[in-house]
Amino acid sequence: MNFAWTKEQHAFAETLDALLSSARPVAAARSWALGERDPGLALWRALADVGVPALCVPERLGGLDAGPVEAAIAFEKLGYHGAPGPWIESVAVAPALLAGTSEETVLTEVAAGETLVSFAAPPLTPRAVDAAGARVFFLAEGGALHQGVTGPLAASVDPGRRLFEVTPGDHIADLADSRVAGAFDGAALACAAVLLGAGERLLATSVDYVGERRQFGRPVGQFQAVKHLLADVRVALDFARPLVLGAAHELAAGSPDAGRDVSAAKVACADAAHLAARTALQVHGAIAYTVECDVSLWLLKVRALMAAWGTAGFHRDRLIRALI
Amino acid sequence: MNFAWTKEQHAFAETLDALLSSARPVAAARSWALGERDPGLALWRALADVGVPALCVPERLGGLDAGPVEAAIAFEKLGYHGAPGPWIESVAVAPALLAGTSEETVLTEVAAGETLVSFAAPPLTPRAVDAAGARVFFLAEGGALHQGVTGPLAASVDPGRRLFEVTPGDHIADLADSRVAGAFDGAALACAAVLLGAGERLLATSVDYVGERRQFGRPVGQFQAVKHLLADVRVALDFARPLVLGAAHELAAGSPDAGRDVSAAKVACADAAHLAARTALQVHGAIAYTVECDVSLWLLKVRALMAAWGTAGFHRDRLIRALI
Amino acid sequence: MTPEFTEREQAFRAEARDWLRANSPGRLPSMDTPAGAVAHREWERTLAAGRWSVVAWPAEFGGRDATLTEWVLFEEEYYTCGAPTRIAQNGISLLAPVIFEHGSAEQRQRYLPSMADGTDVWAQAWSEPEAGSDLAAIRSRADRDDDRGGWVLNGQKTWSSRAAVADHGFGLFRTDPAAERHRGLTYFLFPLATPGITVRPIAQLDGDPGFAEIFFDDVFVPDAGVVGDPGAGWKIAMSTAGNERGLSLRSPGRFCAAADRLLALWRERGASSPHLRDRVVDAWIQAQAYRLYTWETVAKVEQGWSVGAHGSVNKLFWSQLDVDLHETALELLGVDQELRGGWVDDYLFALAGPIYAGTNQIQRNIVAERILGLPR
Amino acid sequence: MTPEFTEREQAFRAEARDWLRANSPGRLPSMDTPAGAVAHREWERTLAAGRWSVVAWPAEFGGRDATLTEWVLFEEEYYTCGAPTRIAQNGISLLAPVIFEHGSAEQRQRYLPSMADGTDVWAQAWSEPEAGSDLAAIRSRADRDDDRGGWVLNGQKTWSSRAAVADHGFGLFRTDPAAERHRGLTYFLFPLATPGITVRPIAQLDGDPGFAEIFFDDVFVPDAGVVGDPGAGWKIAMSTAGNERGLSLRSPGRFCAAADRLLALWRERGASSPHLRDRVVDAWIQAQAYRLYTWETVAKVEQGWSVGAHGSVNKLFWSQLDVDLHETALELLGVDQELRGGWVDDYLFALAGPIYAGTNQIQRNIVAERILGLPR
Repeated sequence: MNFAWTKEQHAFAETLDALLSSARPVAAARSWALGERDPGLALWRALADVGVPALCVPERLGGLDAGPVEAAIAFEKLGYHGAPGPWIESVAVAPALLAGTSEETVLTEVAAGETLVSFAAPPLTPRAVDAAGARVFFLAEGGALHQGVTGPLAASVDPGRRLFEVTPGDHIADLADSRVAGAFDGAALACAAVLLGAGERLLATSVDYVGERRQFGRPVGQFQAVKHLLADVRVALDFARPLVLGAAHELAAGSPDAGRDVSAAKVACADAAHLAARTALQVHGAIAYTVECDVSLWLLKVRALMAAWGTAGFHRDRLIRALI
Repeated sequence: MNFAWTKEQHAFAETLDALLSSARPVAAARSWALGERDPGLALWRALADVGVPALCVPERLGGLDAGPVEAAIAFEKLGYHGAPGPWIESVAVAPALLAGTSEETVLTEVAAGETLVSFAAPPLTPRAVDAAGARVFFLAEGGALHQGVTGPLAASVDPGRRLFEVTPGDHIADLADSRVAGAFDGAALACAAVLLGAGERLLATSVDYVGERRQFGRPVGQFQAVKHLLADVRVALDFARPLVLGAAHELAAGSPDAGRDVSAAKVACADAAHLAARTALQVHGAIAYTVECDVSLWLLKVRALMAAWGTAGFHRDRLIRALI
Repeated sequence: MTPEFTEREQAFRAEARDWLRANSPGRLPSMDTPAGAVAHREWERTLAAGRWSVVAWPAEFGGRDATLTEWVLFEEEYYTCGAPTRIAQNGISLLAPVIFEHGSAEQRQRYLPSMADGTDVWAQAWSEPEAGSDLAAIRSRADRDDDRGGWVLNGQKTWSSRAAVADHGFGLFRTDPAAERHRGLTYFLFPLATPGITVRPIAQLDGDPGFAEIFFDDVFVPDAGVVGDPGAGWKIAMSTAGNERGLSLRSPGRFCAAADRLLALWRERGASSPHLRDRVVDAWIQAQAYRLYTWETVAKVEQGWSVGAHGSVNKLFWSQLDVDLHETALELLGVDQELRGGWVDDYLFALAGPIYAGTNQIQRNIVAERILGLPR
Repeated sequence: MTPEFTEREQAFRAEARDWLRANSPGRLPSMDTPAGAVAHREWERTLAAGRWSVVAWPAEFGGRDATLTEWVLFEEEYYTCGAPTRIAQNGISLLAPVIFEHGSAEQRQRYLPSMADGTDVWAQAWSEPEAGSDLAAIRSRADRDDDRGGWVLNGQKTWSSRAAVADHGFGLFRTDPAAERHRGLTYFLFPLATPGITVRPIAQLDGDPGFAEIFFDDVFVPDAGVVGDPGAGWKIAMSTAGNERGLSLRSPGRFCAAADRLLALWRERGASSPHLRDRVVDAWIQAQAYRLYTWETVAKVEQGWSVGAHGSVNKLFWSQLDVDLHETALELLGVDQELRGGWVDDYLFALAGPIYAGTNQIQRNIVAERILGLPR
């Protein structure tokens, strides 16, 4: 039995942490929200150098053909560091939907970090994130894959998520249900992992802040009420993480339970990240309510991702159907 | 505008507090749970001397013909002090269902404190509490009122609530829907008030205990976590109380909104009392988990009354129907 | 509908309702944007022209001498009809009670009428970078200048709501550095255009500059700008913090209107979300509880009761209710819950509730110590 | 089904499952009643006869030298098949690790085999009336008696689970009254039949005497009843409190089995309670999370990781999960939720979770200070 990251997986996570810590992702994210993409694209290329966008691309198209476990590690780190851009769509969704179609060469560009990809897939993903500057596709209900025609911007609660209306263009392929389901599960699990990382970041930042911030003559973190709020966040995150790992294993094995387990992971990570966000705001006070405080980036990101690739209502509904 | 207890109502509440504080209701409740009724019946007669069982009985039958507001005050105090017996059934339900029927003279005995009354009214009240030693009635769906035939005891989570199976005996009357509904609302509101009183008692006992109990060299009540738990109980109870008063006014006025507002009061009082109970257990620790600690009486009473005269599910369902 | 009102109260309510329905412009652009500020000031002028701006004030200052009951009725009607948020709110609810109770006759004449008609918008200057929840840790100071007959202010204030659009500020400064914490603070009023004052707007979660930092660099304020005695500032500020006007922090009408909007959303989308039923019902119950609690408080205040620390009970309840209600609405919106607009913007606003005007941790301390009597 | 197991592990699991299905008597009367205690001891004998009583112990003492993974697999199967609660639990999970690590060879031979086959049931004697959460405040003392070669115990212990039916007790007593709090405590073992010991059973919420007070009045315990060095009791007790056996406090199999029962109840009654869907789903998610968290912990422990303070994270989670799951079941039962029987009894048991073995307040302090590193 081995149900923990391997040494190689730990090393991969550490590589990403080191790279992202030194690459100023917050500055890139702030620029990205204003439509200035250059710092974000530079970050994207740096991550391509360590293989992130190639993770799920088949080897024959220049990818690493790694599995959902490695992808989940990468997405947690992207969430922790707040890297901007359509990572879920390019890394998790594109390989699952495009391989074997007339557009599969796009994946070679994705693996090289040269092309960003985005999708609209109504009803659960009605708009495409970061569609401007990306190759956009449209997946209709029933599995018909089209080129995507980018429409106007729709304002998200997270200014870092630049959402666009998309309409279908040229038809590309009709995809099997199982394939569409697998792509959705990969995206939902990636989203869960990003939320987990964002929750970890919010907790880490909160712990740092309350250790330094003094009120009433002592660090705020010495007050028992603050301690207990943060302890509950630690608990929620610790018990969300193994659900991500478990669902990734199921997905890798093509298990019939994969959809159910991805839903459990998405629900638990969204709840834990939301608790982390609300608690971060509470223990920071007004400072975290400002745009200039970096905490606000993760607060708004979490709120937006809670509904991305399946709301809590959708995933709980899917779970109860699977369970009864 | 006047939306608070009048001077007379305050005086009534104080009378009940004084009487109940000196009448050892806890000892009576402990005996009652073992089937020893004498101390409980003595308490019942003492409360009859100040008019409690006569509150809702018509004047022509020897009652006080007071309204739901006075009844709610009495029930809160009965809940606070933990008086045992079928108070809701005798004081709130019996006058509403028996007046004008061939059994209405029972109400004169109720008003005098000589007779206890209990009801089974399936599906929401399938068993009659304290049926042994009481006049028992059975109200079928559709409004047919029968004599009740008492069957075997069913163990409640609250040993102080001695529940009995009941089957219908002789037919007494067919009651109008509005009358049945009014009786149910009176019972549900009485139950809400008992829960409110129980919640207040649990809070008061907890505050006393944490002020005295010392751990780590100081009173437990000095720990911020304990303070905050108890503060939240204070908030919940403070905002449940006006819902009881408001529903009592609606019920007194025969308002079409009365049922909806009774449901709101029952839901809020059950939630607040439940929070008070869980918190009392948490701040007392193991001592409150023992039968010999008086806190356990209210813990178990609250758990049982949460489902009596309409579960939370029933009342929230009735609310949403009324609201849309 | 409980509670019952007198004929006079009902007539007052009807008059307010009719006027508001005829005159309210509905939702305006955010008051923290330049265009929104203009529109909100315009609305204050309209309110004042109809004598609905400060109903509880004496007629002499633009009010109607309304009773507490009438004032709460007005607020219910105000929110029910969806009238705009009040740009004059800080002045009316936080400063005016202080001026009425501790100000000079001259200060009342000088400041109140222009506050009532929206000519002068006020911003509070309480918190400092190192004095948030711990307000008594204020360091900004005012030094005596006998030659000019006044004081020289230096320091920095922050989280000052409306400061980006306001004309005047009010706040506490330390006039006796030797005195301990709560002592030695003085209550000042000052135009934000005074030389030496710099206002730096701060963008909130929604992107609008809802509050600002205010920097004081040798700012001269004459004695006429001091409320009450020098050194008595803390006592003055606290004397009105917990009075019945503490009710005004959040009118019940606001939550009842929001609960009604939530029910409307439920009617539209609830069929596909039966699992949200309890949260919708509970939002309505809580809004109703808040309304009735307010009326109970009004009745008790009219019987002579003092709100005091119970303002903290109140704040804990409405701030949690506000967040819960809006989160439920977002869930009902499904995939659209991330789009800016009515519900999301109101949600972002609600998020400030548990932290502003004393975090909910501080409020729980107050409830535990001053109401429950737990040991400090 | 993740995680994946080796063939050897799968074979172990299959053998355990087959044996348990063939031998488990299912739910027995409460072990805190006289009849229930007899039935539970009988079951321990059956377990021991099949060598399933202490699978992780060395074969020498009745075990199977099972790996940590195998032990957790056994626990999963144990709860899945609905086998009885373990009357030997206190001894096996709290005392045995101490005897293995700090006991003498003689103590191991004397106490472990009779613990493994249910002959001797053990009760812990930790808490005292004034030392609950603050365990280091223990006052019960042991005075040296050189003449008899042992110690004389006096004082009072409380909340001693199983003491009403047990044969032996183990606990800490103060042997050096001058030493500070954690120092000067010694770890003792003693038969409850020793002259001077009085056990007073205490009825729990469910009416059964699940714990007891133990009074010590000049109770003589020979040196052979001391574990480790005199004065080292605290360190000994703590050295095993956070080790991997801390996992055993609540097996994941227990919650997975309860979640499955909840789903069965949902299938039966859920149609009329759509509003409870989320709570049912969340109970299942949490049970699943607990199971996977346990496997993650097992994997990390086998990689050399130490559980330490993370036992507190674990306890916070399962104790809350247990209460939530059972409250959801009660809601599903509708009007029958007040009737004693399976769900209500299990609910009353679950209510002890957040207070026993260190209240959840204490656990949160530990998580905040020892894991998050917040200042004391």
